[in-house]
Order: sequence, then C-alpha cells, then structure tokens
Amino acid sequence: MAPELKLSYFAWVRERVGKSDETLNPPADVRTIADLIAWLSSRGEEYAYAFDNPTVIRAAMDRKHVKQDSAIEGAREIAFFPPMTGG
Amino acid sequence: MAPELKLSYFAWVRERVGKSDETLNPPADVRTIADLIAWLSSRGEEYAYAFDNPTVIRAAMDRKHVKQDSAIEGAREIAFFPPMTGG
Amino acid sequence: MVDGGADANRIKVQIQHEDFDAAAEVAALTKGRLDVGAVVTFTGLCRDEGAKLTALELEHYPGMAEDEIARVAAEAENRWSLLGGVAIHRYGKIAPGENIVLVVIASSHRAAAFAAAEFMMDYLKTRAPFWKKEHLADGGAGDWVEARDADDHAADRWRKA
Amino acid sequence: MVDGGADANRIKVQIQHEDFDAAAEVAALTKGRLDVGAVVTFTGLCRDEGAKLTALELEHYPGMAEDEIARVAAEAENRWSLLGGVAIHRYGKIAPGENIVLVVIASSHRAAAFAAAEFMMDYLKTRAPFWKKEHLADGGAGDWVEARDADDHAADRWRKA
Repeated sequence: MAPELKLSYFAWVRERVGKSDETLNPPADVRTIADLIAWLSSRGEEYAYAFDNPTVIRAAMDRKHVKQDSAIEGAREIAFFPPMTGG
Repeated sequence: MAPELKLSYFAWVRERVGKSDETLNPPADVRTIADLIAWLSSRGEEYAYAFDNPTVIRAAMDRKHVKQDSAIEGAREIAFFPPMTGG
Repeated sequence: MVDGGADANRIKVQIQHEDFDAAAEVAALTKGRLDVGAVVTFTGLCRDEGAKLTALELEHYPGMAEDEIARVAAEAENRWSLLGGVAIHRYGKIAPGENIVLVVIASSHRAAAFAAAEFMMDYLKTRAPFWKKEHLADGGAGDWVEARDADDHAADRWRKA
Repeated sequence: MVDGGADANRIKVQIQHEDFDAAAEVAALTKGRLDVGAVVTFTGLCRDEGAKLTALELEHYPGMAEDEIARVAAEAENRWSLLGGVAIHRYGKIAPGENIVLVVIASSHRAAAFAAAEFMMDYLKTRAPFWKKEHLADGGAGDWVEARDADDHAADRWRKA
C-alpha cells in the first residue's frame, strides 16, 4: 500500500483546487514533485486548472522549499503555492 | 585695511589653540585656506601645535566644507577642525 | 555591560494576527545593554494603492512561516555580528496604514545592522510563505498580489556578496 | 490618501541636546497616510566600549551642523522617491545606552527607504560637524574619538552608485 501523503494548497492554488488540504496515496511511479503535479493534474479539471502553468508553482516538502525535481520519498506533507508575496 | 575674519576652532584644534573663536585680519597675501593655516602656524606655539599636521585638518568657509586650496576671499567665517566623528 | 547570554543575541521570530509595537520591541532589545551601538528597524505597512484597496488579506502557511523566517534569521546571525533582533509578520486582514511586518536588528556597528535588516526583508519577501490578496474599494473581488521580479533580484544580490 | 503637500515629504532636521522619541517621530511621519509602505529607522547609541567609558561628549558646530545634515537630506530626497523623514543628532554629554542619532525614512517601497537611511547615516558620519570625546571610567582624561577609514569608505560607496 502506498504511504499516505498530506497535500496542502495555498492562495490561488487553494482556490483553484477548491480545498486547503487533503490526504492522498499517490501511485509508486510518482517519484518527484513534478511527477506529483502531473498526477494531480490528471485527477480532475480543478487540478488541471491549478497546475495549468507548472513553472510558476512553488512546492514545500515537510515545510521546506524544494525544487520540482526533488524526490518525494519519505515526505509526510507536500504543499503547493504561487510565488510568495509577504513582507 | 584687511577685512575682519572670524575664525572658529573645534575639538582638539580648539583645545590646542586654546580658544573656540577669534577675529583676525590676515594680511592680503593670505589667499587660500592653506595660506591661512601657514600664517596662523607662524603666530605662536599653540597654533603651530594645532596645525602640526595640516593634512588632517578640515576647514569650513561660511559653514560649508572647503578644500585647503580654496580661496578665502569674501569669507566671513572660517572654521578648522579634525575629521568628523558624529553619527 | 549586561550579558544576557547567547540567546539574548538571537533573532526572535513571531507570526501573529495582532499588531506589534515596534518601540516596545526596540526597547526590549536594548534594555540594560551598553554594547549596542546601532539599531535598524524596518516596518512594512499596507498601502491603499491610490485609494484602490480597502484591505489586504494575508494568507500564510502556519508552521512553515515561522520555520522559514527562523532559517532566514539564522542565516543573518551567521553572516553578521549581531546583538539581537526581532522579526514579526502579521497575517489575516490588514487595512491600509496598518503594520504588516517588522524587522529590528541590533548590533555594535551600523553597517552590520543595516545589512542584516535589509537581508532579512529581501529573503523574507521571497521565501516566507505568505500571500496577499487585495480587497477592492469598489467592492469587486481583488486579485492575488503578483510576485515582483525586483524582489527576486533583491534577494539574489546577497548570493554574490 | 492624506496629502500633506510637498513639505510633508521633506526630511526634517533637528540638532538638540535632549533625547528623542523614535516612536513618536515614526508615528508623526506615517499618521493618516495610506501611501507609506516602508519605514526604516536607524538609531545610533552610545556604547561603553567594554566598560571603558562613562560618557561621550559630543561637540558640534552650531549652524553648520543643521546646514550640513540638511544638505545630506536634500541629496537623499533628490536620489530616492521618499515620503518623508527625520534626522535628529544630539550634542553634549551622552551616557552609554543613551541615544545619539536618529534617522527615519518613509517611502512607498523598502529599497528606497533602506538606501536613503543608510546613505544619510554614511554621509552624516563623514560630513556633519560633530566630534566625540571620551570620558573614561577610570577618571582619566579621554581621547577624541578618531575618524574611521571604514566610514570614509562607506560614504564613498554612494559616489559609484
């Protein structure tokens, strides 16, 4: 059985997906953040819309920024969000 | 008659000269700040001591920083002091 | 000289909805200390963009926001000789004229205080997980504020330094 | 947006013996304004140099001190888009832990506020006619503080910019 993964969404990614978080079991061939984005995009229109332009999407794994080619093995929580605009 | 010139001294220049200001009538051949330093240095030991190392002495003419080769014609007040240490 | 120990020189990080009191933070940092020669305080405020906005809504990623600003703070402590600091970032709905973010850095000398404070702000802008959504004066739905290239360039400067 | 007119955006300069209240100056600069996005505050304090000093005595050139800081302020207003500011420099005897100098700059954006505040401090250090004499803890006669090359270099940076 694939391990459970908490996914969190923020700002317009959250609005487009339509939820702030969920727990999913991605298939074993989903190895990187980019794989995860592709797999999510295939799950429905709301995801396809949210991840429309993957190059602008930022990701964090267990609350640390990661690149899209990062391996997700061992992650408990992965978050997707647009570029940050705090400060 | 040479015009009257107010001279002001600050910090250790003031301490060495032994006064904070005075009014003098420099001779006509004293044309620049450097001339004025040389002339003052010839007036007594306290001035010679104060202007011992003219390269570290800063000058202001009518409350604006000037270089030592500046002409003093028309000046009402000339101040001498060490490099500034405010802030 | 009061020595508050190593922790007194660390940068405190807080994420909160409530407003902050910059003067109180500065006073706490300098109280009883005779080694602080320079304090740089940055306050970021909500602008109304020429009466366009009634508020900004700041969304954040709880937990990661604290962690990420703490990482930026640790990097600043590492790069410069600091005597303490505070970084506070607010979230939630914030009206024009209100405070959004505070960074205070205390040091013996001004160059370190200025550099560390500006570094903190540049990094915080591009790395801290906060997003601003506009509330429009005309009642319409506002946009999410777009990230500025200038902010990325400001953060990149510190890599070359 | 409250428009205080052109003068509201000018940098106020004060030379005084009395202490200043940084928070009150910041409040006065930002009060009722919705266009200020960034306020940078620099406070310079008297250090005891490892318990060596009981005070610094700040001598100044009255009249020229105001004029020179006003010239530095005018240069900052010229270089950056600012929404106001304050520069206050104290003179007389100042004990360790006490304030010496305050520079506050308000702007729409942080880069201008940081740059203008640091520029003001760098220029003020090397151009404003103030001199510090040490009062020693052991009762001995202290020296005049020597100008630091680092301060000249800090000021020179702005010529290349």
